[in-house]
Amino acid sequence: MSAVSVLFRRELRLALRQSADSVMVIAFFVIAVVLFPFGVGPEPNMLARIGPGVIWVCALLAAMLSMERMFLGDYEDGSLELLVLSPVALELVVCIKVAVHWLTTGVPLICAAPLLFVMMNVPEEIWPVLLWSLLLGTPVLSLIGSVGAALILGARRGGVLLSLLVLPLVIPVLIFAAGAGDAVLFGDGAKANLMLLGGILLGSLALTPWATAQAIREAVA
Amino acid sequence: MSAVSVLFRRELRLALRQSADSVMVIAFFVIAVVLFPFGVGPEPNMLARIGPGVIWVCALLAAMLSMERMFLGDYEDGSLELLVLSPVALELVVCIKVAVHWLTTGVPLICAAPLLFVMMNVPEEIWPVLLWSLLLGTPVLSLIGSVGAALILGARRGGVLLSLLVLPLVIPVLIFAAGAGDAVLFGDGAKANLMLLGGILLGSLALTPWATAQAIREAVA
Amino acid sequence: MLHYFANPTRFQRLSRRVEPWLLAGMIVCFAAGLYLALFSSPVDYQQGHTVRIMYIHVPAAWMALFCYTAMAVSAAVALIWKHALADVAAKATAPIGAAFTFLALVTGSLWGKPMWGTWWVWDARLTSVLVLFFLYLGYMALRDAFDEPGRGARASAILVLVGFVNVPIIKFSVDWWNTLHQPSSVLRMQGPTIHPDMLTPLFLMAAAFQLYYFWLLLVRIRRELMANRVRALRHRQAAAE
Amino acid sequence: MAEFSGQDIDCIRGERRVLSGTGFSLQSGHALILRGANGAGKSTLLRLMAGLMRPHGGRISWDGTDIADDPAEHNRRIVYVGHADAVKPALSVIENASFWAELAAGSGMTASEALDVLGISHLAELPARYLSAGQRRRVSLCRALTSGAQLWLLDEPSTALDADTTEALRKTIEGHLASGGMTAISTHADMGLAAAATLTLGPASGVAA
Amino acid sequence: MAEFSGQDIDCIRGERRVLSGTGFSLQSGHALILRGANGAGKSTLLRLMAGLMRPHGGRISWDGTDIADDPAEHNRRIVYVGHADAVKPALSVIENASFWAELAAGSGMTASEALDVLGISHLAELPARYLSAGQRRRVSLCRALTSGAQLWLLDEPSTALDADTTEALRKTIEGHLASGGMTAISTHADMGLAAAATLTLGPASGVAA
Ligand code: HEM
Ligand SMILES: Nc1ncnc2c1ncn2[C@@H]1O[C@H](COP(=O)(O)OP(=O)(O)OP(=O)(O)O)[C@@H](O)[C@H]1O
Ligand SMILES: Nc1ncnc2c1ncn2[C@@H]1O[C@H](COP(=O)(O)OP(=O)(O)OP(=O)(O)O)[C@@H](O)[C@H]1O
Ligand SMILES: [Mg+2]
Ligand SMILES: [Mg+2]
Repeated sequence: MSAVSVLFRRELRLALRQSADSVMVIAFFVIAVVLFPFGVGPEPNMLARIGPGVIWVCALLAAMLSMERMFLGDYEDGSLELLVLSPVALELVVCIKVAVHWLTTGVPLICAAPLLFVMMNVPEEIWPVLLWSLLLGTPVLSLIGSVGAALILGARRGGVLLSLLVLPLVIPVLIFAAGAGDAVLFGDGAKANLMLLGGILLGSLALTPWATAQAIREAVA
Repeated sequence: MSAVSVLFRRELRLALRQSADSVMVIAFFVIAVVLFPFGVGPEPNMLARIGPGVIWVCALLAAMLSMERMFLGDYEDGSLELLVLSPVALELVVCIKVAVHWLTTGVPLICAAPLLFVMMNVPEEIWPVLLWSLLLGTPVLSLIGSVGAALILGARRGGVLLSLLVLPLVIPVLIFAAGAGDAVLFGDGAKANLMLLGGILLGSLALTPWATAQAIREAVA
Repeated sequence: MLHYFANPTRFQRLSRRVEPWLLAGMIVCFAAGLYLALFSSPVDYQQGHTVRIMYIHVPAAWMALFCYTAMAVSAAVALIWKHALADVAAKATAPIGAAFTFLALVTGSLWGKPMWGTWWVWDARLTSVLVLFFLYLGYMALRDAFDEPGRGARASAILVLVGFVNVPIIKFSVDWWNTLHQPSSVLRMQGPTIHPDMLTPLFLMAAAFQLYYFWLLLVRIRRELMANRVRALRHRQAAAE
Repeated sequence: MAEFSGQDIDCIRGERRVLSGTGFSLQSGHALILRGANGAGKSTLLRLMAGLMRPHGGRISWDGTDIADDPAEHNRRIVYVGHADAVKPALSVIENASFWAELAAGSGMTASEALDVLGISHLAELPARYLSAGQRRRVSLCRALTSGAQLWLLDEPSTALDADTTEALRKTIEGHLASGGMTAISTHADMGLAAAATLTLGPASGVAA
Repeated sequence: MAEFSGQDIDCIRGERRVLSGTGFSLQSGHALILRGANGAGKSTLLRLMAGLMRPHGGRISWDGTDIADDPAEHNRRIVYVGHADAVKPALSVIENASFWAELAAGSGMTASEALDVLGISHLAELPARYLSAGQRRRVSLCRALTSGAQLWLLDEPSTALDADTTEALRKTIEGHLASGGMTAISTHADMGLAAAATLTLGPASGVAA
């Protein structure tokens, strides 16, 4: 059977069996969002106002938390250098790992989002746009995150360093994604924002795997 | 020289050597907070309104990120079981580790806070109260976090599970701490909130080390 | 006393004898309670028929708190006296409690729509119940995050005890932060303040929920003990090989 | 003249019985060599001796009193060197070694003396990150030398060590025994210690005296 | 009749010169044993041979062409078993073994055959988390058996293995050589392979032919 599918099934099995399990990611996402009403107080219209932004920021942080382990486990137990030595192209390995990461974190986040829309009583008319923005945005998080996750290999206390490297890179995503909601509310449609998000997605799809693969080669040398 | 000071200096050295953790915690804290204006839009008075809450939530998440590693490194390389076997009482070891964690994450957070007050233009009159709340609250985060960090040792899913365990427990801290600011603004002073925070601090100081030590004993058995 | 029931076989015999009675009592209470609640209890002058949600919501909410308390107690017993049965009880209680909490949340928000015009408000009690729900989830997640069952048991027991601080917060949140939600009007020092025609069905439903809990608990514990016995057998085989 | 002994020890790990009815006894000045196939239970027995785990059956006692009665006391008597070398990559070799030495605050040799004995004093200032497998192993062995503990529990100590270092280690252990210490060592390659009883573990664990 | 060789290899790790002017040459059917004190550079040389690192001086070539020219091609020729056993605690033994087997998609034996050869087929369904040191080591050695690669690079393969398993491993390697394979093995305990040249590394690395 093809090496790709072998790798894919292994990654998926590992993701579901050990590392940041999807249920956990949702839980963190929800809890993090829930923290804000505690922090900023419960007025509904204010929550509605900040809702999309908060939800997006928390989605970002949730993805971040699970990102650190994307390569760390394989690096520490020596699997990563063996994957580098494997006949499969490293770029392909990276793509598979990113895909699995998105499936096990991004997708659950998207599924959990509507619940949070209710809790932060986000106006119904912008729900679809926000969901679209998540659908286009979360893969970008996984892609850009993979670069960071590869760069921190070896550096201890990865988690925080990772956030440092990745957060600035994903700020544009955040702006366009969270902006999409307002765009709808204030008349001018969100098409532009979503187009831009799509563009970013394609761009990072084209670039990040190479950067990540290179970073990994450096790490195991 | 006393075992305590030996242990303390070692922990501190490790914390500081491992690629300047504290710097990174601050950086994450700052970046996470800075994300909000992007996420929710830049109106000054809105920011001022949500400022304290956002700052506190981000402080909490920043502390969380650095929490998982509190015992993980020692657990994986076998140091933890040796510390259990060491003549020093395990509760004491825990206290030292927590203290170092607070010194290397909590204190930097507090130092960075004023900068963020300016960014989120938080009204000056509540700065002192918020700083006090951070001063009383962040140690609680480290203490409660230590329990979670010890509980997840050897668990299949690390960081995110930790958040799921710890975040619900620290919500009261968040309520009272972030509430302190409003309490001042809306006339009735923040004394009550700070007193409560102090109470929580003392309570967790008294209880958590035992819980953590017990969890560690279970982990290395 | 505790040690008397600790013996699994004795426990099994006992529980087999008790279960039918619990079941019967539950059915009776449900029948009576539901009848009174749905038909013979007065309609609230301002809430209309939605008030009937109360007969599910309130008992469910009480059970949510009760189950966590029960869990904490058995966890403590399990940790301190190394009580196998207590541990099993805690494990068996968790999902039931989570279910009740979820029920309270759902019925509550169903009730909230007509009453407060929204499914969800960030009211102290509502959110603290939500937190309680997360605590249940955390317990169950931690419990099965280990390969060695024993590890999960002890770790999660510690977690329950630490998390117990939340229960009083929920109970009294309404009095501490004045919020939309009802203050305690039944379980209070000064005695209940709501109409007896509502009180009777309420208590009947509460009793029904309680009985349901205990019945389910016994059943689940027995199943767990069976599983443990099977495991023990496997050990002996492993030793024999 | 202390005596360390265990009677019909049972141990279950991960749902599976690892030790059943194992026993041993060890007097000061003597060594106990644990042999047995992979998975026979050597490391498990050493962890039990160290008090890291409690046996599910039987008892382990020092001079007749169960070690579980006073763990703190037992901790002062023993030093345990397991498969996992507690070496911090971020700390230098000497920092790694002296931390455990000072923590134990025992009557053993100083950290730098231990480095000398194990022939890595020239690496003292090097970050442990840069060590080779055997060099790491030596650093973790320093713990035994510096602890001054009476009972050394060594799990495959000669792993990854070259011939000269293995010899140096043997000499050190002999010295420890000569000065009235005792040791339990799990190994696959015989270290050729004098005054050593061998306990062979396996499906049917025997008893050594 | 392939030939794998290196000429005056220099390597610097962590600002320190580890290898200087080292050379070797290896024909199919032959084994190269790397000896040397701890820190002599055995693992480093093996990593260079695997292409994980590039030498700072000199060249490593297969049938005369530098392995750096076509890494993908070289990866198909070799299998590397290092100090770090890439064993996932969460996966069962058989899952661990068969993953690498299927990934290499080589002509080697199947995962379950390899488990048989190394005598851990009874643990196949066990999560690797529960393995003892030697059992883990055996799982990682499965990679070599299943890879079907021509050149086996083994870093202290017999670490933590009991006598029987070491013997089984020796036989397997002999078989690999007999079928025209080649291997480079770093070790401290002589494995007694026939057709083995020894390269002793050290402060002054020599040349073996
Ligand atoms: C998701 C939303 C809600 C949650 C999580 C919730 C939670 C709770 C809890 C925990 C209790 C038990 C209090 C105690 O034992 O002292 C309770 C009781 C009660 N709730 Fe709710 N509630 C919700 C919504 C509502 C709504 C919308 C109403 C109607 C306006 C309501 C009316 C009541 C009443 C009348 C009681 C009985 C109070 C007493 O007599 O003790 N609840 N609720
Ligand atoms: N953490 C664990 N959880 C569950 N079972 C374990 C664990 N560690 C080891 N085992 C099992 O216990 C048995 C004994 O393990 P142990 O490590 O004591 O063997 P050993 O004699 O040290 O073997 P080796 O020579 O390979 O070190 C093994 O069969 C192993 O499967
Ligand atoms: N990651 C690294 N970074 C820098 N220097 C290193 C690194 N790993 C090893 N070294 C140094 O390179 C030298 C050779 O290391 P190597 O691991 O090749 O030795 P070795 O022959 O395998 O020893 P051993 O028998 O202990 O495995 C050692 O002196 C070590 O200090
Ligand atoms: Mg062992
Ligand atoms: Mg080596």
